[in-house]
Amino acid sequence: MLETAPSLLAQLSFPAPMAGVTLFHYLFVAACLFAIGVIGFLSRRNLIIMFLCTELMFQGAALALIALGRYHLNHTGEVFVIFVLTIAAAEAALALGLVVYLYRRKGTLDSEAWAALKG
Amino acid sequence: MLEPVAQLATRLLSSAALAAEPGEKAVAHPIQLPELTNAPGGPSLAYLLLIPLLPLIGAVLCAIYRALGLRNKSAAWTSVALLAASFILSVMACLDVVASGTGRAIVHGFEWINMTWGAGEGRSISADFSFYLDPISGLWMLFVTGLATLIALYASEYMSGDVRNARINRFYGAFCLFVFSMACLVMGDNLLLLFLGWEGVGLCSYLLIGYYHDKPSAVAAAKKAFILNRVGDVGLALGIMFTFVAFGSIEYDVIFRKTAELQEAALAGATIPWFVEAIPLLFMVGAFGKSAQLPLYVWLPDAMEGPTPVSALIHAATMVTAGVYLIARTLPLFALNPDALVWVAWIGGLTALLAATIGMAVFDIKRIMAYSTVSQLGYMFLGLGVLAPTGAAYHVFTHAFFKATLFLACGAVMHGFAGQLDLRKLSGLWGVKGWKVVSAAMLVGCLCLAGVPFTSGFFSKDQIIAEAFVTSGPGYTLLGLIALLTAGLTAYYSFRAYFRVFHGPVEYHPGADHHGDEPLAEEEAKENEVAHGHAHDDRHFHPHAPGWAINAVLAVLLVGSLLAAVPYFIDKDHKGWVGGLVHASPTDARVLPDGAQVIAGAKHSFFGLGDPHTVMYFVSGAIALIGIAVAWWLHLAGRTSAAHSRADALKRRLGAIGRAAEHKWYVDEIYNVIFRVPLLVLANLFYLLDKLLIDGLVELFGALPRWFGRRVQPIQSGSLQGYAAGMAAGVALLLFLAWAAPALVVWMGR
Amino acid sequence: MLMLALLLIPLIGAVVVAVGGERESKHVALGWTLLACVAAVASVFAFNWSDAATAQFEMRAPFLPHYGINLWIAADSVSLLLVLLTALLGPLCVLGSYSSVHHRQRLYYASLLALQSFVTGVFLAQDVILFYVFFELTLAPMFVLIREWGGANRKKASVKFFLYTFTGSILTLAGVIYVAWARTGLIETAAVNAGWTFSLEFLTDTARFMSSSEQTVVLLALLAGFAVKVPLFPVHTWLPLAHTEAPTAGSVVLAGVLLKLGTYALYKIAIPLAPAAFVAFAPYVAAVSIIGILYAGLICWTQRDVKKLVAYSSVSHLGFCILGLVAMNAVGVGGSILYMINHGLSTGALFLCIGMIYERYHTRDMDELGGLASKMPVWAFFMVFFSLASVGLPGLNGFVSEFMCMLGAFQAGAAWGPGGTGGVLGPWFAAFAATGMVVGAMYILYMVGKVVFGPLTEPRGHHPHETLPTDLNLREITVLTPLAVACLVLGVYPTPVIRSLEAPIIEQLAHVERYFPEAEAVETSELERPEPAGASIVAAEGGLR
Amino acid sequence: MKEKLLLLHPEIALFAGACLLMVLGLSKSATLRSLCAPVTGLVILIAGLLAIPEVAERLGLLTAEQRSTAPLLLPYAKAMVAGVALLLLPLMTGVVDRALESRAVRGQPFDPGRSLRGEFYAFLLFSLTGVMLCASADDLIWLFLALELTSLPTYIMVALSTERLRSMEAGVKYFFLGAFGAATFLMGFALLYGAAGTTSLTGLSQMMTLGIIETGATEAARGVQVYELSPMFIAGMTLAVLGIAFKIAAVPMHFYAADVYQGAAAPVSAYLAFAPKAAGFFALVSLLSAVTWYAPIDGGATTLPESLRVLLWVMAALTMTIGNVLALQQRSAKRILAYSSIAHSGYMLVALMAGPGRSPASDGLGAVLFYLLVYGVSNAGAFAVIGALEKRNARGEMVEAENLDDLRGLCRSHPLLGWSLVISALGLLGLPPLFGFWGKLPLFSSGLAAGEIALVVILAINSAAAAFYYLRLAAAPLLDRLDDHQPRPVESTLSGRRVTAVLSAIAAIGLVAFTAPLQVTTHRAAEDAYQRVTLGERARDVIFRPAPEVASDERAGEPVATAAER
Repeated sequence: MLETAPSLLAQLSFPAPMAGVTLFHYLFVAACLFAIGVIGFLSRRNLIIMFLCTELMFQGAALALIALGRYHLNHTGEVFVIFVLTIAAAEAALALGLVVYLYRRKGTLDSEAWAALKG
Repeated sequence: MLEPVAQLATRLLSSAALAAEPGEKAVAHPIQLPELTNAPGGPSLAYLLLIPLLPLIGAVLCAIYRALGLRNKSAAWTSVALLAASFILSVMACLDVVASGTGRAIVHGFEWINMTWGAGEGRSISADFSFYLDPISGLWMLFVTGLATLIALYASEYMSGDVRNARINRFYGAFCLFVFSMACLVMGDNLLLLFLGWEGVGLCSYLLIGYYHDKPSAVAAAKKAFILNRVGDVGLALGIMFTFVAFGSIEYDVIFRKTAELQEAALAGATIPWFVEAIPLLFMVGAFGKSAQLPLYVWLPDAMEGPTPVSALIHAATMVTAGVYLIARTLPLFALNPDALVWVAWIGGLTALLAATIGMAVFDIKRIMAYSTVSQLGYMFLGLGVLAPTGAAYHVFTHAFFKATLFLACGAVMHGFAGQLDLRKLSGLWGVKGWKVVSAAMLVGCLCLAGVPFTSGFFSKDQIIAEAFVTSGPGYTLLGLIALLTAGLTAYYSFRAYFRVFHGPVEYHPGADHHGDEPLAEEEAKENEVAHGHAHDDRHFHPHAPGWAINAVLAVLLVGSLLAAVPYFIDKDHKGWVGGLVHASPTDARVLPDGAQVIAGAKHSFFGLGDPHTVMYFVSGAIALIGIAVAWWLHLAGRTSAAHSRADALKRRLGAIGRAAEHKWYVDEIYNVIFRVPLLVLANLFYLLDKLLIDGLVELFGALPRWFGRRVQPIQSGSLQGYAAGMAAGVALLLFLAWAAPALVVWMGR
Repeated sequence: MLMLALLLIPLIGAVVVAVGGERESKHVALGWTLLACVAAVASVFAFNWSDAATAQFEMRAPFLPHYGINLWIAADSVSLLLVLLTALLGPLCVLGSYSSVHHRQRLYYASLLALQSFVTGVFLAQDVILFYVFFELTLAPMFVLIREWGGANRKKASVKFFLYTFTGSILTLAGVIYVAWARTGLIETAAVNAGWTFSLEFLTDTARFMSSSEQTVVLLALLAGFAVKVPLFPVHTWLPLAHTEAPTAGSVVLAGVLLKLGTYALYKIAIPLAPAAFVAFAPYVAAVSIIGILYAGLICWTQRDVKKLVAYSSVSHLGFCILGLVAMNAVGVGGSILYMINHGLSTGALFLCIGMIYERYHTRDMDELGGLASKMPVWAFFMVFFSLASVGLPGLNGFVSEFMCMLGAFQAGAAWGPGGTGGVLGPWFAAFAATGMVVGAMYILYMVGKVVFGPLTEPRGHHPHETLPTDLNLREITVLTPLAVACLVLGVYPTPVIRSLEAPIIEQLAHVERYFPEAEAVETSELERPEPAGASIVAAEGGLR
Repeated sequence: MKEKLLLLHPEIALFAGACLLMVLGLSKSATLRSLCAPVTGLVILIAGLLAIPEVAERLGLLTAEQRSTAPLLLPYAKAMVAGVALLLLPLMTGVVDRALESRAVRGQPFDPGRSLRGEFYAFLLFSLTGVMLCASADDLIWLFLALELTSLPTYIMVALSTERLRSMEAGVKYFFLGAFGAATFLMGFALLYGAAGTTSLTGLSQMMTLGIIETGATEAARGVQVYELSPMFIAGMTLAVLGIAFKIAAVPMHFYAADVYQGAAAPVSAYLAFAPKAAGFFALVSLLSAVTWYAPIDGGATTLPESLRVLLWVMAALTMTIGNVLALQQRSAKRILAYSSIAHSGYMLVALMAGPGRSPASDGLGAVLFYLLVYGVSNAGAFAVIGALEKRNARGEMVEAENLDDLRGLCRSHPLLGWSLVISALGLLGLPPLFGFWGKLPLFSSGLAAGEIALVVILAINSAAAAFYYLRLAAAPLLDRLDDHQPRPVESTLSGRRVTAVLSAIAAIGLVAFTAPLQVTTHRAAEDAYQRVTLGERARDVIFRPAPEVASDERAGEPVATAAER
C-alpha cells in the first residue's frame, strides 16, 4: 500500500491536534493488530487465547473501518464497527460456551487434543 | 542391364509398328477388336455360367452329405458327374467362342462389388460375377475341368479309406470348391473376380493340404502354403489397385483397350507412365507366389502333405499354373514394361535350375515330383519372359498331363505300399504283379518330363529354350544355357526315380501309415488294416495293387500325355494348335507372336547353325538322352539292393554339396532365420512394449492423481493450528499473486 | 416412429426384465430383443432407399431451447444399417448367454437390453448433445456387465474401461460445446443472432468460419473421445483387458457395436465439425492406424489366450476401418462403414465361438486346447468360417470392406490416374496396409492351426460339461447360423448395401472435399457465394424454434 | 429501507418460526415437542412460498408494481434454499435428543435443561435466514451480518449433532477456523470500504465505473489493455473473496471441510455441504457483480479485473484438483463426499469467473445458481443414505456406517437406499442424462464462452478423475458383496432419512424435465442481479479479450463480411 500513500495524503484532511498522523498510520496499526492476531492464532495452543487472537483480528479490522470512515468523511465505517462489535460479542458468547463444554468432556483446552480426525 | 532392356523395348515397339501396318489381320489391332455382337452374354453362351456353377453345386452337395454324415462314396460320384458335365460344357464353350469370330465371349452373372461416386470414367468401380472366355482361358478351362474329372475318379478309389469316417465328403467338397475357384480365376472378366478365384484356390489348397488335420506337419504345411501365397496376393492386390487407378476400371475389355492406346502413344514417342510400369511388376509378385517361383517356392514341396490326388491336380497340374495364366492374360501390360519380362525370365530360369538340383538329391518320390513341378514352372515363366507365350502355354498344357500322370503313379505306389515313398525302400516294382500299368504310366511320364525326343514335353520345352536363345534380352543366351543344363538335370532326376523304384531287384518295405487316415478308434483301425491288408512289418506284407479306377485313370492319362504331342503338328504357322489359341486370344493380339517373329528375324540362326528350333531339337534331345544314360549308369546298372547304388560313391565324393542339396540347400532354415525368427522377436517385443510402455503410461496417468493425493494428504494433518497456518499461508500467497497479477499478465502477454 | 420403437423397445424390455422374475428373465429378454428385430426388419421395408442420404423417420422435440438442444432422432442409410446390426446382435447375445449366466440374471439381461437401446440411440441421434448422452450412457451397462460377470481381473478391467473412455469423451464434450459457442460468435459478427444450437446439420456450417488452428483444437478434443473408443493405436490398451475379462455377450456387444460408436462418431461428427483439421490430420491418423494394423496384428501372433488374440485383432481390423475413413473418398468411407458392419458380424461370431469353448473347457489357453476339429466338427466349421471371414477371404464379407478401405486409401490423392480421387493419402499407405493382409493370415491361421486343427489336446482333468453336449447344441447353432449367413451374403452380394451408402457418403464428403490440397482453387472461388452462411443462419433460426 | 424490508418476508417468517421453536422445544408434553419438526417444515414452506412474488402479492404483502420491480434473484434463491432445506428436513429429524426422548418415553421426568431439540431447529432456521439474507444483500455490512448469521448457528449444530467426541472436535475446528475466516473477509470488507468510500455494492460498482478505483491503464505488449486497480482495493477484494472461500470450502480455506463433515452427524454435514456454500456463492455473485466484469454482457468476452481473474483462476484450479485427489484417498464415504464438495465448489468457481452472459448457455452466474440446486439435491441423497445406515462400533455404540465397505451389497439388503445412493453418486458424477449432467453443461459452456479454455480442460479432467471415486460409491452398493465376517449395517429407525434419500434420487431424475425453465430462471435471476448492482449500464466499452475468434483466414472472412453488409 505504501506507494499509494501520497495520493491519499493529497486529499487527507485530518485535524491539527494529531498533525502528521495520517490514515496510513492508522491502517498500519490496524494491519499490525490483524497480523498479531494471526500470529497469535498460529502460535498459541490454548483455545481461549486463540479465540482472543481472532478477536484481535476483528479489532484490527474495526480500527481500519473507523479510520477509513473518518477519512471518507462518512459514518458508514462507524456503523459497520458497531455491527462488528455485536457479532464479536455473539462469537465470544458462543466461544465461551463451547470452551466450557469442551473442557467438561476432555479436561483440557489444548487445541492439539482435538486432532483425531485427519487425512 | 539397362542397355539390352532398352533394346528389347524398342524391338517390342517396332514389332508393334510392323503389326500396325495395313494388311495385318484385323485381330492384330485391339482397338479394332470386333465388338461383341451378343454382349452381354447372349443366349448362345449363357450356359457358360454353368461351368463354375456345377462344381459349386457339387461343393454344396458334399457339404450337405457331410452334415448328414453319409459314409459312402456318393460324394465321389456326385463330384465326378458334375465335373464331367462342366468339362463337356467347357469344350462346347471353347468351340463356340472360336466359332464366333469375336475372339471372346462375356457372360454377365450378377453384381458383386459396385460403387459409383460421380460421372465419367474412373468415377465408379464395378466387379461383377461375369465371365470372360477367350481361347487362352478356354485352354485352361479345358485341362482344369478335364483333369479334375479324371482325378476325382482316381480319388474315388484312393480316398476309399476315408469313407468309413465320412471325411471323404469333406475331401470332395474342397475338391469341387477348388474347381469353382479355378473357374472364377480363369474365366473372371475382371481382375477382382480373378483375385477371388486366386484366393479361393489358395483356400482350397490350404484345406486340402491340411486335410489330415491331426498331422501337425500337414497343418504346418497348409499354413505355410497359405501365408506364402498371401505374400504374393498382396502384390496382386496392389497391382489391381494400380490397374484401377491407372485405367479407371478393372475389367479386361477396358484394360486391354487402354493398354492398346498406350502402345499407340508409346509408338508415337510418349513414355509409359510409371504407374503403368508398376502394374506388371506387382502382378509378377503375385504370380511368383502362386506358381512357387523364387523366392516364394518353398511352400510347394511341403504341400505334398496333402492327399496325392490333390498334389496331382492342385499342386502340379492346375493351380500352380495360375501364375502363368495371370502373366499370359495380362501380357500386353507386361509388354509395356520390358523390365518385368526380364525379371520373369530370369526368376523362371533360376528357379528351374535350383529346383532341379534339389530334385536330384532328395529321396522322397513325391518330393522329387514336387521339385520337378517347381522346375517346370520355372520353364514356363522363362518362356513368358523370353516372349514365347506359345511355348509357355503349350508347356503348361503338356506338363498338366504328364505331371498328373507322374503324381497319380506315385500316389498308386503310396497307396499300395502303405505310404512308402522313399526310393531307397522300393525297387523293381515292374516285376511285381498288378503294377504294370503304374510302371508304364511312370515311364511315359518320365519320358515326357525328361523331354525325350518326340514326347510332348520335348516339343513344348524345346520352344521355350529355343526362344531363350533367339530373343535378345539381358543375358538371355546364358539363360538358354541354364535351361539346357536344367533339361539334362531333369532327365537325370526323373529317371533316377524311375530306375530305382521300378527296376532292379524286387524289394519293398511298407510305409508306416495308411496313407494318412485319421487315427481311428482302435477296433476301427484294425478293421481298416484287415480291409487293406496292411501290416507294419515287412514279412507278411502284401502290397495293395491298384484297383480299376486308378488303373483306368492312369491309362487314360498315359495316353493323354503321349497324345499331348499331337497339337504341336496342328496349325503349324502358329507353332501348334495351342499357339493358334494364344494368337487368337485378344489379350496378345498386338505384341505377340508378331513381336517374337520380328525378334527371331533379328537373329535367325543358332550359333550359325540355322533355324534355332530345328537345332534345338537335336541339342535338347541329346542332352535328355545323356541325362537318362547317367541315371541308368548311376542308379540301375549293377544295383543289387534298393538302398545302395553307385550314386552313393558319387555322393560321398561330393560331400558337403551333396548333403546341402539333399537338405534343399537349407532354404527353409535360412528363411526361418531371416524372416520368421526376427518377426517373432519383433512381435514379442511389441507385446512387451504394449504391456510395459503404452499401457504403463496409461496406468501412470491413472496413478498420477492418487500419487498427488498421497503427497497432498499430509497437509490434512487434523491439527487446528496446522489448518490455520495453511489458510494464512494461502491468503498471503494469493494476496501477493493478486497484487502481481497485472504485471504477470502483461508479462505473459495474456 | 419406428426408430423411436427401436430405441424404446429394448429399454422397456430392460425395465420389464429388471422388475420381472429371476428364472424367466432370459426368455423375457429374448422376447423383447426379437421384438426389436421385428421393428428393425419393418424399418428396412419402411425406409425409402431411393434417397438414402436424407435422414428419415425423423422425430424431434425441443429439450433446452436456449441451448438449441433437441431430442432429435432420425436415420439415414448409414445409421440404419448400424442399427440393424445392433438389433441383429441383440437376440444372439441373449441366446448366447443362456447357459453361461447363472447369478443375478435379471440385472444381466436388463443391462444387455439397456446397452442395446443406448447404442441404438447413439446411431440415431441427430443432436450432438443427445449423441453424447447416449455415448456416455453405454458405459454404465457395459461397466456393470464386465464388473459383475467378468473374469478374474474384472474390477480393474471395468474401472479402466469406464475411466479411459469417460475421460476421453468429456474432452469431446468440451470440444463440441466449443464449436457451438464459436458458432454463436460468428453469427454475431455476421450481425445475425442465431444463438446456440447443437443440431448436427446446423453445427456443420460452423467449420468454414473457424480458423484451422481452432479446428485443430476441436479435432483433438473430438479425437480424445472417439479415438479411444475406436480404439486407435496408442490408446487401445483398455480393449484387450476389457475383452478378456468381459463375459461372452459383453465381448460380442463390445466388439460388435460399441467400438463402432467411435468410428461412426468420427464419420458423423468429426468430419463435418472440423473438416480442415481432419484433412490436415488424415495422413497422421492413417499412419497411426497402419501402425495399429501391423503392431496389433503381430501382437496377436504372440498370444496364448484365444480371446485376447481376437481382442487384439479388433485393434488391427479397426485400423483398416479408420484408414478407409481418412481416405475421405467414396470407396474408402464406404468400405469403412461396411467394415463396421462386417467386423461386428465376424468378430462377434468369433467371440461367441470362443465363449462356447470356454463354457465347455473353462479355459482359453491355446496350450491346453488343440485339434478340437476332430471332437466338435460343427464348432470347427463355424470357427474356421468366421476366421476366414475376418482374415478377409474373397467371397466372405471381410474382403469386400478390407479391399475397399485399401483401394480408397490408394486412390486418395492419386490424382495421376483416372481412377484417382482427391485426398491426402496414396499408394504407399495402401501398400503398407496391404502387408496387414499377410499378418492377419499369420495370426488367424496360427490360432486355427493350434485350436481347431492339429492333434487333439484337452485341459488336464477335463470332464464333459454336465448340461452341454460335446459339440454345439441346436441353440448354439441357431446363434451362429444367422451370422454365418450374413457374412456369406455380404461377401457375395454386397452391392445393394454399397449402393445404399453412396448418397449419404457423397453428401458427407462434401464437407471435406473443399479442403483437399488440389481443391484449394475451386474452393476459394466457391466462397465468393455467401449463400452457405446465410442459409445456415436461416436454417439455424428455424432449428431453434 | 422500507422497500428492502418488503422483500424480507421469508426471512421474517423464518425468524419468527425460530423464536416459536425455541419455546416449543421446552414444552412439557412430548406431543408438543414432537411437533418441532413439522412446525419447522411448515415455517420453511411458508418462507419458500413468501419468497415467490406472485404469492406475496396474492397475500397483499406486495403491490403489483413492487412485485414487478422486485429483483429476480431473490425468489429463485430463497425458494431454492427453502426447497433444498425441505428436502433435508426429514433427514435432520431426530439428530439430537434421541436418548433424552427415549428416556422420557420410559417415564422419566423430562428435563428441559438437557433438551436441545428446540434450539437445534431454531438454529437451523436462523442459519437459513442468514442464507436468504445473503441472497438479498446489497451492502457489505448486510453481507457481513448475513454470512455470520449463516455460520454461527451451524457451529453449535455441528458440536451438538452427536454425543461423540469427534463431533465436538468438528465443532472446535469449524468454529475457530470459521472465526479466522470471518476476520479475513471482515478485513477485506474494511479495505473495500476504504478504497470505495461506501459499503453499498451499487456504490462500489459506481466507483469502479467512474474509474475512481483505478490508478490508470497501462498499454502492454500485444495491445493488451490492463487496468491497474488501487492496491487497497485489490487487497480488500482478495481478502473478501478468500474469507468467503471459507464458506464454500475452496482452497486455501478448505482444510476444515473433511474433518467437520466427518465429525458431524451426516444430516448436519449434508446441511453444511449446502447452506454455507449457497450463502458464500450468493455473496460472491453480488460482490463480483459490484466489481463488474469489464465488458458488455455479450455472452462472449466478459472478464474480471486482472487481479481477480488470476486469483479466481488459481483458486478454481486448485480447488477442483485438490478436492478430487484427496477424495481419491478416502475409504470413508463421508470424507469422500466432503472432498467432492470441495471439488464441486471448484467447478462452480469456473462458472463464476466466466461471469454474466447474454444467453443461459454463456451465463456463468446463472450456471452457478443452477448448479447450487443440482448439487444440493444430489448431495442430500448421498448423505441421507449414509445417515440412514447404522452399525455397532467397537465400543458397542450405534454409529453411522460411513465406511465404503459398509455400503457393499446395499442394493440387495436395502434396495431403496442402495439405488438412491447409486443414482445420487452417478448424479454427482454428472453422468448423462441425470440432473448432474445438465448442471455441468452450463459450467462447461459458460467457461468456454468466457474463453477460459485451459480452465475448462482442467475441469473436464477433474470430472473424469472424480469418476473414479463416484464409481466406487455407485459400484459398492450395486455390485460388490458384503464379506461375511464384517457386521452388516442396519437401517436407522428414523424413517425420515430414507425419505430424503429416495426423494433426492427421484429429484435427480425428475428435475431433468424442468431443466429448461430452471436454467432460464437462474439466468434471468443472475442477469437481473448483475444489472441491479451495476445499475444496468455497461461498465466500460473496453473489451479486454478480443471478441470470439472469427476465422482470420480469407476462407472465413468472405461470407462474414457479406453477411455484415446485409
